[in-house]
Amino acid sequence: MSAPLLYALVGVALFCMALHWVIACADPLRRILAVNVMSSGVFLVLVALARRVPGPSPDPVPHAMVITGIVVAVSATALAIVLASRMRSGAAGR
Amino acid sequence: MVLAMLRNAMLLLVPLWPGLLALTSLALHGRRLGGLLAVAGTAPALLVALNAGAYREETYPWLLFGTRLGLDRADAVFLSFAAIVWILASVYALGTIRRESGRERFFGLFLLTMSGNLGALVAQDMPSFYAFYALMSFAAFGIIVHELTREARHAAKIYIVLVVIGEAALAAGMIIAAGATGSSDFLAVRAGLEAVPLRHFVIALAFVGFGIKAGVLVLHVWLPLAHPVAPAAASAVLSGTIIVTGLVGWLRILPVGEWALPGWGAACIGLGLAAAFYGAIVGMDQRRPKVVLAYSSISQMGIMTAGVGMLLMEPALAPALRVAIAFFALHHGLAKCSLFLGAGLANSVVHARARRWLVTGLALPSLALAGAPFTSGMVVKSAIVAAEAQLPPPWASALFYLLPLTSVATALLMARFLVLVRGLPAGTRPRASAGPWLAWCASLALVLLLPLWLAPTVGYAWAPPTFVDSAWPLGLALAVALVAIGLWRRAGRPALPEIPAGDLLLPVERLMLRAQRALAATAASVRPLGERVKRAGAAGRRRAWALIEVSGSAEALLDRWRTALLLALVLGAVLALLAR
Amino acid sequence: MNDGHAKRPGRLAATALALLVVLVFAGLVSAVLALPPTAAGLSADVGAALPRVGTDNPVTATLLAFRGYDTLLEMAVLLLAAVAIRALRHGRLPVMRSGDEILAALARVLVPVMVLVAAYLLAAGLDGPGGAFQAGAIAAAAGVLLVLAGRGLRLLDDGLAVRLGLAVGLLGFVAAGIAGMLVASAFLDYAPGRAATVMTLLEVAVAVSVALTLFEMFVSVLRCPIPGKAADAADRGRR
Amino acid sequence: MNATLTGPTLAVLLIVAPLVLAIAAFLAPRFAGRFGFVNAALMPAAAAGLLAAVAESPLSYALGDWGAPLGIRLYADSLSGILLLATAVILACVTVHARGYFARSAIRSSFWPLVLFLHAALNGIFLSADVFNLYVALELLSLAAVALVALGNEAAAVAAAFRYLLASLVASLSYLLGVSLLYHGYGTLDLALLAEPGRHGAFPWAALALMTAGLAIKGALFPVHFWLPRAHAEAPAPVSALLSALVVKAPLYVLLRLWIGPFADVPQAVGELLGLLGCAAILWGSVQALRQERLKLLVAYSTVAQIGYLFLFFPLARATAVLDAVALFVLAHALAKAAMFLAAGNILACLGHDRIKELDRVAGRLPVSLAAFGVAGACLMGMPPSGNFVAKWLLVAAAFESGEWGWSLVVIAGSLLSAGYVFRVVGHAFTPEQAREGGAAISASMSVTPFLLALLALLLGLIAAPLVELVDSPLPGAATVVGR
Repeated sequence: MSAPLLYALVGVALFCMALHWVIACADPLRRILAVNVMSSGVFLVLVALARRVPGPSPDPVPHAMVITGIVVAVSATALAIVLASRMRSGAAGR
Repeated sequence: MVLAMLRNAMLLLVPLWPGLLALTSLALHGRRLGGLLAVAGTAPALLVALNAGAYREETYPWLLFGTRLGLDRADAVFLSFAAIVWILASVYALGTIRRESGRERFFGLFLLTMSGNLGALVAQDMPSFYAFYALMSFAAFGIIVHELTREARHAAKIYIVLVVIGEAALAAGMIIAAGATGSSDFLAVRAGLEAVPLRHFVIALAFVGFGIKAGVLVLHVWLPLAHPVAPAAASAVLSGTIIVTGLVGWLRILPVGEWALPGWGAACIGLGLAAAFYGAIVGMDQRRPKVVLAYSSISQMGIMTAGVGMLLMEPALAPALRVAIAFFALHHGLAKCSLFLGAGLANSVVHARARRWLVTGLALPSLALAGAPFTSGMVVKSAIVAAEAQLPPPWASALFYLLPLTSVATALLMARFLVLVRGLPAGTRPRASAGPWLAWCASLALVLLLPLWLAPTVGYAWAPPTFVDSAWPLGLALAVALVAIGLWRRAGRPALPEIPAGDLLLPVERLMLRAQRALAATAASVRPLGERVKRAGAAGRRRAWALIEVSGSAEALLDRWRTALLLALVLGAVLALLAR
Repeated sequence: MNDGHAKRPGRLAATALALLVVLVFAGLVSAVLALPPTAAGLSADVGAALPRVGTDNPVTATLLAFRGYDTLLEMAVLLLAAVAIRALRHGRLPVMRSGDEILAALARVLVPVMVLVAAYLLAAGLDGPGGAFQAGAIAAAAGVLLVLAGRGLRLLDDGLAVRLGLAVGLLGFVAAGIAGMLVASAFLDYAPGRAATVMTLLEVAVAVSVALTLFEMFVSVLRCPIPGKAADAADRGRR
Repeated sequence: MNATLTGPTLAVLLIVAPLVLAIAAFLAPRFAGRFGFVNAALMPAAAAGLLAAVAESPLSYALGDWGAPLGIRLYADSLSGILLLATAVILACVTVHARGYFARSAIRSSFWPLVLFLHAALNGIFLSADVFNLYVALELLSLAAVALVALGNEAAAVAAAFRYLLASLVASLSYLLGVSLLYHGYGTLDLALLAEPGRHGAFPWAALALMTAGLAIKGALFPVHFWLPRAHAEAPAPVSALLSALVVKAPLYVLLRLWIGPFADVPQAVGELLGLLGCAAILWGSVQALRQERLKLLVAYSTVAQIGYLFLFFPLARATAVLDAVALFVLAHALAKAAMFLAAGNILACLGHDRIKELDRVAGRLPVSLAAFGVAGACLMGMPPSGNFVAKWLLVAAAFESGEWGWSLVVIAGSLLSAGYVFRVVGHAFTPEQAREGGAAISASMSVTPFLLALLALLLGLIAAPLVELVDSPLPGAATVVGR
């Protein structure tokens, strides 16, 4: 098995572990973290497989996709944390 | 060119104009104009009906799936009397619907019902017919429930449940017919249905769907509930033209005159005759005049159902019998309109002399319904009798004996009605204004004059033997009545068992309630779902929802994050396995 | 019907979940293994088009030119998140003074270095490894450090300048897009001679937006109490 | 201007104008509402113009002049045109309503930029021809929608928003993993290139499962509709209207595009499965709607049911009329559901609660809103001449054409059930005890907008013929013109 495939499989494993985590955990923060690990898994798959190019430098398009994806994921995470903390303060206020 | 465009627009205005007026009426919050608008609503229909020959067919390709409006000879009859009934009822309503009871809402819905009714009568393709028919059915809910009493709401609820079932059946039937024949045009569907494998299913759906309006036995239960609670003007249009629209629906979609359906024909004749007698017998046991009239409608629609059955059995009868049925509907609609308006006036009659005049006036349409000599009833019944001889053997003779007996039953029923009206307590309502009386007198005049116009149109010759034919049932009825009263007196005037209005419905309702309780009890024994049901049952108020409540706990399970995502995983896995 | 009241998921459910996840994993592994062992992807197309945009970094070229529209939408996501967070956090941010001398000293040393690194990454991004996002992230980190050390509080202002800074990335892309339509042949088409200039400007705009937004997000989250157990019931319950 | 020039200009305008206005609303919060109104005035015209431009032949526009596979294409045919127009019209109505609804609310300054971002995201999705770009646009949409739900500001709204966000993130990541498999398998992200038959040897079944499951969660297909009812019910009414009318349709649109594009040759069984789930959604959603005690939850569950109809597309995908049916259905449901939620919002604003049992108190005070609810409900039932009626008719015709008429029975059963829950609400117009005092006042613009939407939904069927012709003319999957 080639290295890109191996890394991709690691990415898939990350994705699946985090998926299990996100389903099984009840804690909001842990769910947010799990979703983040899931996205890391996807990004790893994207980047690892970009190395299957015959030449020396990898395929740049998945890299660009990952950068875009990271920014999107960061935005979503920030919103999720703000919401989670609102939930807590909302619950405390009642 | 201009004339053609005008004709094209005119036909569309038949339903559109009352629809627009309905919106105007709703917008004219609290003004008196609503009733006048209702009278004006029929104008295009009248104009079209008067010159029916010019409006054979117009097409509107931009509307729905390509709408086709038009009139054949029978439709012209239907449209003209519908317009007349609507005018009479509007004038009557103008003087009787009170402001505090939500007049603008009544007239708005009244006009919408009118729009749907008149539209259905001119629609020649399935989508637009269905559209107008549904508009009529749903808007009629509002005029039935108008008084907002508990009774009115119950009646309207039963009505709307049946309407929804009927609409679903119709939609299913029409869509299947359209899908299978590849056309949404009634003409093409009637012709193409023969080759459709599901044709009996389509016919059954159409029979049930329209049968609810036409008051076919078992589906008739809403009529005796709705008529006594609706305002008289609403009852007049319900019985005068709306239930007839069901009949029109049958004539549109059933392959009458195209190919023979002996089984369905026999069923229709059987059910129709059964309804004719059942309605009369149950009706005679009623205590309220308007309920009696409702049962009379069921009985009369039974005769028309039998007529449709004859058409289904023997297509060759089509041209003559179709028109005869249309005229029967016309005669019945006018007479019933007149009867309901008169019965509504009974409430505002205080003096005994006026009461006598009222009963005398009501005797005229009653006699017409019973088919007495020189009335429209005699003319139309003779036209149907002329057709029955051409039926295959057992049916011809059966009808020969049974049809006159329906006249006997009708005569007895109408006598009961007149007795009840005479016995009503003195009026409580303030005197009605002139409008309602005017409308009623006009309806009487029309009933009186109708035979003069009918006779030449259906080819009836004023021959003495027919007078005898139509007179003897009345005599027989009189004899039966005298004998029955004599027997009753001799037995010491025992109290007769009372059949409640809505006859079949009550045992059904009771049965359903019991079934629900049983189901709830069964469900309650199954934990944990049972907990919810028990609570719902204990609260006692949401029994009808008990079963639906059970689904609530399943939804609560689906609502959990863990369950839902687990299911998402399953979904993904199954998708992958199937796609592989 | 509240998870909080319900028992922990039964063993059956847990086993089912584990089995399903393993099944999904197996499926995904077989899907990845079924991919061709070598694939050029779009690297050849990117290589061929690089001269037209005047940069040697294929990732930057892809981000800003070939798939510039993705980046435009991404800037929109970033700005949207900032707007949403501003709407949802409670009022103005408090002034945070840690008073920690060590942190303050560290900030004094590190912040200039971080700014320098950010600037370098930004400049290098056009030709080699680096780019606006990396630069923005480091600049944001510098800001966070400043705030933790009790300085740089003007960055927390809700002034027009800060809002402009948050929006400048998206604005830059929109402007470049429209200019492309007017001057060149399509939306986001940078005129051949000026491509390098346009992309440099875009890099700067994106870096500013990324830095400010990440900074804003971080301090918003920092200000928020870390969600804990109390929130569980509110999330899972049916109220 | 000729068609080749107007098409791209309008497409770009549809995406860029809401973005620019969103920035403006963010920079100048005091005028935010005005920017919303500018958008409401501009977008319907632009969308109508685009629809006219693409009626003849679809538009394919290479952004940055790169062309597929290197660059990103915008693509619009009449299906996208119709959806863009629907979005613009409904958003315009909601804008008018929202101005009254949020008149005295502190959140109005954040509502406007968020809603403008939402509009841009919707337009971006309806115009995109690139699977990764669709991912970014879907995320923009989700985040905007989540933030808008959270504006409801009560604990319940925030909790619903959080769950909505997490569900939609999990779904997005599933979709994105599918996208990465597609890209690494076929070396392109362009919808049309992915659909080219020679491109794939083995069928991309894993990508199909990942993307379909992700989009099914986002589209709230039964049984993974768990996030929808509360998110849609707890959001402020104008937001609920947008979510139910438009936002849930976007992932379905993407799924549709995949189905007539890259996944066109999937085994029939997959379509059957989705169709069966659609049927289950129709029945389940309707039954749940029947048992709700709060009006907005009832409407939300009705959305769960109505989404089911759209999934009947998949088993019937090979029939000719089914795309028309679905396009019309999306449009009709969007109009009717927006009307229902806005009307429910008026009732809620007037009464301070939306318990169905106590609606008789509102019947006399809000006749127009209740009428709007009734008319919209009649549309959902499939009463003619509504668009739903024509759509259901076409759907059943398609079922017959494919020889699978069993689907039509569910269509009809769904109509019956919807009649049940609509009458639970509308029946209150006919109850006698009507208190005519009390409650907050509802402005004229707030009562008229839902009625207008309901009327549009009702009259949609009247112009169904030209609409259907429009969808028919270019066959979307087949006619994808690839830019340079």
